Amino acid sequence: MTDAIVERPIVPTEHRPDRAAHEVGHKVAPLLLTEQSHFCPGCGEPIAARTILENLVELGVAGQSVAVLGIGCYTAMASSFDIDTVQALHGRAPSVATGVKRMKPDSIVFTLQGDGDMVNEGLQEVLHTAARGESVTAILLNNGVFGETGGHMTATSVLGQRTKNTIDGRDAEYHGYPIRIADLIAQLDGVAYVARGSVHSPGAIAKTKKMVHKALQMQVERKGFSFVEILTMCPTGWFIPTIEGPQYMDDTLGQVHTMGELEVRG
Amino acid sequence: MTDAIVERPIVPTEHRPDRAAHEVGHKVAPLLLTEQSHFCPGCGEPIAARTILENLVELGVAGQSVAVLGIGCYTAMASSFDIDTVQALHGRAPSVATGVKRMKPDSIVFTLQGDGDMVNEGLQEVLHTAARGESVTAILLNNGVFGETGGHMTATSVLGQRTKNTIDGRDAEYHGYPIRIADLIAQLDGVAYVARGSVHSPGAIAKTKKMVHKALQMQVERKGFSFVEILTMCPTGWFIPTIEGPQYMDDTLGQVHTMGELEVRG
Amino acid sequence: MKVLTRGTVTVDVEQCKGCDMCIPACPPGVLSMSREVNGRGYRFPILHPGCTGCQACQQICPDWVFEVFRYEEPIELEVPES
Amino acid sequence: MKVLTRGTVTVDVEQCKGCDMCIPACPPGVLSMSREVNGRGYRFPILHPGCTGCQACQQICPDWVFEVFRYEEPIELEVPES
Amino acid sequence: MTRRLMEGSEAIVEAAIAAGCRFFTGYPMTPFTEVLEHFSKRLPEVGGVCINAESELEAIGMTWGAAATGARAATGSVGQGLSLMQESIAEMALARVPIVVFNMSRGQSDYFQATRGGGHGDYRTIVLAPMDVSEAVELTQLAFHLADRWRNPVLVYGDFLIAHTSEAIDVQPIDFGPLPDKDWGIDGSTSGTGRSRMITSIGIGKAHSPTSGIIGHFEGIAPHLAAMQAAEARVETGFVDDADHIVVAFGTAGKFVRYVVGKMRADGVRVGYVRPITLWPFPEDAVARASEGKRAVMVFENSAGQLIDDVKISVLGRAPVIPIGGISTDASGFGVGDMYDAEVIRGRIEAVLAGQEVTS
Amino acid sequence: MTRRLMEGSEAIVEAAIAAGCRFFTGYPMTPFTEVLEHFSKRLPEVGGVCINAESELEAIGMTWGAAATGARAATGSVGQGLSLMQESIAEMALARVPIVVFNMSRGQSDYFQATRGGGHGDYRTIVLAPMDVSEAVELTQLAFHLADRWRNPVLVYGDFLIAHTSEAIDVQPIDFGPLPDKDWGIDGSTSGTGRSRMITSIGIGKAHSPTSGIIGHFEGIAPHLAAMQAAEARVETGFVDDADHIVVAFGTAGKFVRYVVGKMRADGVRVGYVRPITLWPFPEDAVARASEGKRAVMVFENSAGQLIDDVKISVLGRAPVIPIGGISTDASGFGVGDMYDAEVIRGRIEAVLAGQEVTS
Amino acid sequence: MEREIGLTGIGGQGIQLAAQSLARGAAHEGRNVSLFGVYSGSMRGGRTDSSVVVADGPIDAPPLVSHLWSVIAMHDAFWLPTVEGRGVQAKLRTGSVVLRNSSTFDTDLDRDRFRVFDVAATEIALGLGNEMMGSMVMVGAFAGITGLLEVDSAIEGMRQSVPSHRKQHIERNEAAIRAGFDAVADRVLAAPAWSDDNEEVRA
Amino acid sequence: MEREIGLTGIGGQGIQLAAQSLARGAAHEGRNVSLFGVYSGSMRGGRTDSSVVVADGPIDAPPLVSHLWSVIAMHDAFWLPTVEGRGVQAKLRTGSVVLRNSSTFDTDLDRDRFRVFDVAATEIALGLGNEMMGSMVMVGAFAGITGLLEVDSAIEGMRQSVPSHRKQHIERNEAAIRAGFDAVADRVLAAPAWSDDNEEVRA
Ligand SMILES: Cc1ncc(C[n+]2csc(CCOP(=O)(O)OP(=O)(O)O)c2C)c(N)n1
Ligand SMILES: Cc1ncc(C[n+]2csc(CCOP(=O)(O)OP(=O)(O)O)c2C)c(N)n1
Ligand code: SF4
Ligand code: SF4
Ligand code: SF4
Ligand code: SF4
Ligand code: SF4
Ligand code: SF4
Ligand SMILES: [Mg+2]
Ligand SMILES: [Mg+2]
Repeated sequence: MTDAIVERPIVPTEHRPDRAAHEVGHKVAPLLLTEQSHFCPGCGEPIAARTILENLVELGVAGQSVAVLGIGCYTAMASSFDIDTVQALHGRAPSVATGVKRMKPDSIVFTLQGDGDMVNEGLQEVLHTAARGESVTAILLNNGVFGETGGHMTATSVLGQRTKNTIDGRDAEYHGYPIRIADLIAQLDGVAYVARGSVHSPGAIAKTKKMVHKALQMQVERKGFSFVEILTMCPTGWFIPTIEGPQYMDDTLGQVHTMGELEVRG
Repeated sequence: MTDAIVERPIVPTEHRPDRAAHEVGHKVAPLLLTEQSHFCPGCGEPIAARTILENLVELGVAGQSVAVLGIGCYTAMASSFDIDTVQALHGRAPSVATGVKRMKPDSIVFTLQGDGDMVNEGLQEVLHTAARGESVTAILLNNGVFGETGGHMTATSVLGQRTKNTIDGRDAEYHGYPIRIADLIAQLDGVAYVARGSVHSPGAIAKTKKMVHKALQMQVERKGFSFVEILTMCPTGWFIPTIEGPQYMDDTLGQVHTMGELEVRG
Repeated sequence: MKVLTRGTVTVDVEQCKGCDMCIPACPPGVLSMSREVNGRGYRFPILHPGCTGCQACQQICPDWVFEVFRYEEPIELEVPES
Repeated sequence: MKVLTRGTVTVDVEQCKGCDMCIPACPPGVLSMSREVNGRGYRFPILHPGCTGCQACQQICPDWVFEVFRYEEPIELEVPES
Repeated sequence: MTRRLMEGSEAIVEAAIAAGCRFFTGYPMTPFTEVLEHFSKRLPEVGGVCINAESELEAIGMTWGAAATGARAATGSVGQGLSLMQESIAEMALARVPIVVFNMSRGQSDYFQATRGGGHGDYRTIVLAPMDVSEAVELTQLAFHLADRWRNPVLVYGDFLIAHTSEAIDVQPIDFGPLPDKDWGIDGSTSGTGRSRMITSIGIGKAHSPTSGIIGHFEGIAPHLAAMQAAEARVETGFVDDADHIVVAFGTAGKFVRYVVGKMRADGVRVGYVRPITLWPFPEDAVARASEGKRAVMVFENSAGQLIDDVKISVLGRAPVIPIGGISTDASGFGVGDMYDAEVIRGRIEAVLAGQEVTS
Repeated sequence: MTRRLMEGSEAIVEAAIAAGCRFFTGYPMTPFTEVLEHFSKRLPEVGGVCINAESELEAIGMTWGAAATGARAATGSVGQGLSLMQESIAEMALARVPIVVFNMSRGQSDYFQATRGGGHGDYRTIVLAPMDVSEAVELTQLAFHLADRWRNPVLVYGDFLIAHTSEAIDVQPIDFGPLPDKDWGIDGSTSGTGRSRMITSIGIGKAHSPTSGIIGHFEGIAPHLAAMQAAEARVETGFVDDADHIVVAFGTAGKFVRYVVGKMRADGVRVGYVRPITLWPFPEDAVARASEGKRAVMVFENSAGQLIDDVKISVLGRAPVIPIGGISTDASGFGVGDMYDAEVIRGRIEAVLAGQEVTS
Repeated sequence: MEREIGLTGIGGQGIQLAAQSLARGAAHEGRNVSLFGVYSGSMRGGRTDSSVVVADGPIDAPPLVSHLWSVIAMHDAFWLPTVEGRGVQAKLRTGSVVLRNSSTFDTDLDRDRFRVFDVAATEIALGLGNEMMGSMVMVGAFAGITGLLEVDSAIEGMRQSVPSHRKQHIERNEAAIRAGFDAVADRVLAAPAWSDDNEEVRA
Repeated sequence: MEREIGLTGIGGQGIQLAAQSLARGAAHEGRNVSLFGVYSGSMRGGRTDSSVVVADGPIDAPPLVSHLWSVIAMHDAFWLPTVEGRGVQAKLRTGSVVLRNSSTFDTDLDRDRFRVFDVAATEIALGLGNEMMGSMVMVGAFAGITGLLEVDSAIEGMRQSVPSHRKQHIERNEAAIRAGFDAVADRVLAAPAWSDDNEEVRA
């Protein structure tokens, strides 16, 4: 943002353009029941949600999709997603998803969990579900904190990260090391697809959307467990101004939880 | 065993030799309060226990050692080990060990757990403890079954393995894939030492003993979390004659959970 | 000076939470934050000439504020020399 | 035939659970299983000439049955030609 | 099927399958293990699914998911395993997810956990306590029915004795009458239609069908509990009307007491028994009525004293309430102690009749 | 330390530290989070350890290990988290591991879980229920004392109100008298001496010091519970002697009732109150005495009806027992509902005095 | 005399810090104080409430009060009864003092029943360069209008309340409090807290 | 008439299969049967007990009986009272029939009180090539000595009881049962189950 820009004239933005123009993309992500979003300013979670919702529509599986939500800020999406939903307890979504999928093998079941939910409380759940090769897709929104409770350290917080209960930064000696969950899951035999994306820039968002696409596609093709980790900004839990979110993410979480595809079953 | 041997004369074995001879090794493993062992014939767990007990003595740390036991057949060792012991619940030993170690930093704390205990019920515990770099040693007795409950499938049972509830053999499609736990743990930043041994032959036992030595040494030097997985025979849970135990292990578990050192922090 | 403008956006001012993230995300840098606040007390983005209709703002906005359009024919908008 | 015998073992018959594992573990193959059973109904190992005192049996035995000795001087024990 | 000698755990599995249970999962623990083994053999044969869950926590989660689709689903465990499931059981009650949980308990000292809910918050599970294998076959089927009727978890409180006793059994499906449609089941088919569904314990609804909110959700619990309580109490009584003393006992202990009281009656002793079949709702009225004018109400239970609370709440001072049970287990901790002996029990009842103190 | 405005959660932490607590661990959940935050700041300052546990299950396990060394150790949670800990709490009671658990509960509907034990088997935890921040400071310290005295887990039953209310507080260590040596603590030093020690819930001993075995271990529970019960019941009563009606309430609800009854007395209404401070052991005798000759015993609790069971068991028919509470929460489910209002409560009490029905 | 002050808003509006500033400020002046806050860790726009009781004698009332002498109203999301509760307004009496953030509080108020003071807190904060400091502005305005505490005490209360990892905000918080105080210069002690005619505040 | 048969031993001795063979065998002959077994999954030498009630009418007694008409005693670990329980002997009455595996059961028995029959079951099994089949031998001996059921019924009971993954053992089990039966050829019906003079069995 250069200061110069604010000197320029203002283009009216209240109404659709009166000139010949076509709309590109939707304003609101598809499959939403409300435009309201109960997230903090600058939160990365709704951005990540859009990548999932758009893919469900584009893959043509929206009408058979089941969401199993963990407990974290994203839980607020339960009411707004126009998707059959089972709200799981904290950490338990992969098992709940397993139960749904086994009874309804034709449904497309995905979990939406945070790092606190998946890598803390429910680490075992996701690993066992992956090793079992369960035909579900797990999506992790990793912001390196418990956003919902106010920004505490999770098992993915990176060394040096300042959180509510590691106020001088996460110290390996006292608090241990972060877990790179996608790397762990990629080690397991039951998995078909593992990737890690981010939503801190338009480019990263586009890549992430493709990852989610592939993961869901694997489920459609019944190739096994698929997993996408998405790094999301949490300015509230990081105690930084919203504008610094993307860069902070790149400098901290992004350095440890590096983006890319880790496992793609042919 | 050739049939010929039985034709040969018998050497008396009731008493110490009357000729000049020196004893090599102890009959009973050190640090035991009783010679009785409540294990099935052909069980590998007492063999593994010997490798630990001998190392504690040889490292000179016996007098500061604390054992934290999981729940499985090896739980029976709680009464016979002459070692301060906290009996943990099924799966919870790594956390209990953490509590002990943090309050008594000069003690040498090790867990003794089975595959059911560690890789099923308590998978999350051991991974978090390892990632935390907790200065404890975890020892896994992996026999690929819940021995104690009668030989059911665990998260380490290999494909095709016949267990009480996978009577036609573990099938990837229905029962999922085995977890190679040592490989997973070796991925984590907090770990100082990870190795996998076995007790199915005298040679393997000797190697395993060295691994346990190194693991405990890492704890003495406060280098982080150390871990040794030991493959043990469970003829009862494998539904095979005791004599076939070692070979069966080599042919099944040993092919998936391969032996060797996976991580050695310098 | 004329600025080539391939697209435009609408801004749903009341939806905005003033996070500022769209500002640096806009490749041609044609968004700036308002001086006033909306009904919830948040500042919101203002568009200046030069939008390419690239959707970057839309994609990164957590609050579904933008609708993006591409003109059938690019237009030129007048801006003062800076 | 004389068999060189460097060591010997004692067998705590009542401790044995008859698992047979010591038999193949003995490198020179000088152990065999008894025909009788002990007080708990298990057969147990019997030693024949040729022990090397290598401790293999002791290490693999889950029931602490063996004590192993090495002779200061190896001895030769007589066995019939097989 | 014709009569066949079956262990209790096998009979329970056959009964569950007869009741339409098509999903089961669990983690081994004696004597629940045996139930799991039979399910893992039988369910695939009838087109159902049995998962060897990696732990009890995962078992209860999978059951939640399966039941959320509307399928009849069950799990279970013992002691420690049941405790681990309490979080989910409590929340499934809130989320109105009907499941059946088998507690093949060791002894009777999970009574509090079963009837008060070991989990957090205000919820109750219906608890059915069979006294033997035959009754377990009936109550297992009833459990699935009641779970669906009330959209509430139902617990079957078995024990080691029921699991490990074999009797000649012929399992036949029982018709308990019609049930409401399971139109709340989740399968993805309403996604994207604007009528998508949600199963949740936290009281929020889809934006298109606002619920009463969290406050309303929680306030709605009390009437739901009251309705179950009014409708579902079940009890067996024997010889109570002209008895001077009565003995209250449930489950296997109830079977012993029933047998002993029968023998004592045959010998002319005026004693009666009350055997709660549902532990929750507790048959308060039946116990209250039976206690009217009695010289004492004895409570025989294999625990330090849990059932006795409900007996006191029912009797409300009408007669003295005297414990004649106690903790009794075997060396494996399976809860099959020496107290489970008709002669021992008779001795304790007679001691009370004789005005002596009973020490367990 | 001088008086300082402190939030309840901070005051609790200061009290715990004053009582010698040197190990704490937990997993965030409002309003327990605040307790954890203060511990994580304060314990390192006093040479203690605070671990950000990865989950509640791991928190309770770590606490077990720390307490097994003889250190004063504590953990806690809320709702779901507490439920997850029930397996361990039950078994720690059996293993005689003294710990303190803070349940910063949402409302009062964990009463059953707290007093009956949400876990399996026969065990009880002593439960201390402060009514406000000042009392929390005292009872937190008492909790550590009682845990060591009885080698039994002790639960402090707080709530959102106590956690989030700030008062000016001066935390001073309280001396509750001498305690037995903790010679059972494990530190490795007796290993290899033939006198090594063991902490276990499963009733087996070291081979060199045979215990009473599993049977003896379990049978020993009943006398242990009876001893705690006889010694530790605590209660506050007010205006009961000449009252026509009494109201029973605990914790924050008790604070409201005490305040309201005081106001009503000032207005000449003959009403009294009983406030159990220990929920287990329940002050049965005090409630029984207070109920003698009363026209009604009211129970005010923020739940569907849990405390009322213990009141009934105490009153045993001496007077009618009337619930005047109910489930009352706010929109976040924190259990701070509109019922917590002096005027609302007074209205309900007056309705009973007037012979009207109370609907919550 | 006891004065009950309610603060209501949505997450992120700094309600809790404002309440603490008032409470610690009043305590600093030797008053007895009890403070209760409804908040959870996150800032996702949910309800955040607080109530402060300030008294010149001991406080024996429970922290949740039946009535409010005054309320600082940052947002109207939880003002009227909803499915989420009976709303803040229900706790007011005739004559209660309402400080209304006119920038973000829309609902109509019964100005006959309540003593309503409009303060454009968010706009004032915006003028100071941070629109998120509206509740600090309100603290200053409250001190000015009610005199419940001195504005310097409020600033001292704020200083004591800012958590260690946010110390860098102290300066600008102080500026906001002062700006709020200045903004009501024309209404100083318009609703004096410690005067007796408040006893007119009635149900 | 009801006959209660106890079986006692240590894990790995095949107690449960023996009990099931008797129970299913008796059921095969049209008797009413109730069977109760104490076992856990593993075979670590712990207690394993079983009791079988066989009756010619309906059984209304609970499965844990106060007294045993007869007991098959494979090992004496749990025979007398210990810290682990009051022991099996406590359930016997004067005249109870005890089949004792003389190979592994050491404790002295009161041969005046009980009708004791020694069977060297483990040795007989060893002769058949598998020392672990002693309890099958005992089943055959029990059929011979008591006539509670025909030996062929016992074999049928065994067949029905062997789990599917152990079917390969049926042949040798049958051989063991027959060998047990043959071993007591000299004592056939020495303690007949269904004769009335058993009513002498008394406390
Ligand atoms: C068993 C249990 N423990 C704790 C909580 C409290 N809790 C709610 S959300 C949350 C953190 C969620 O973190 P994460 O999954 O990373 O989601 P985020 O809020 O960061 O999006 C916690 C600890 C809970 N709901 N259940
Ligand atoms: C929470 C809980 N669930 C189940 C059990 C039952 N249980 C006891 S031991 C055991 C299996 C142990 O397996 P493993 O750790 O592999 O040891 P092994 O017996 O094979 O040596 C199980 C499931 C238990 N004790 N606690
Ligand atoms: S706390 Fe963090 S994750 Fe939660 S809504 Fe706010 S920014 Fe998003
Ligand atoms: S069941 Fe297996 S692990 Fe357990 S004692 Fe027997 S052989 Fe060993
Ligand atoms: S569409 Fe692209 S160019 Fe136009 S405002 Fe948005 S980000 Fe900027
Ligand atoms: S990204 Fe969206 S919410 Fe954030 S400032 Fe831009 S328009 Fe507003
Ligand atoms: S010591 Fe070695 S050679 Fe001797 S018997 Fe043992 S294994 Fe065989
Ligand atoms: S290994 Fe040991 S127990 Fe096994 S047969 Fe040999 S001596 Fe006996
Ligand atoms: Mg997170
Ligand atoms: Mg195992």
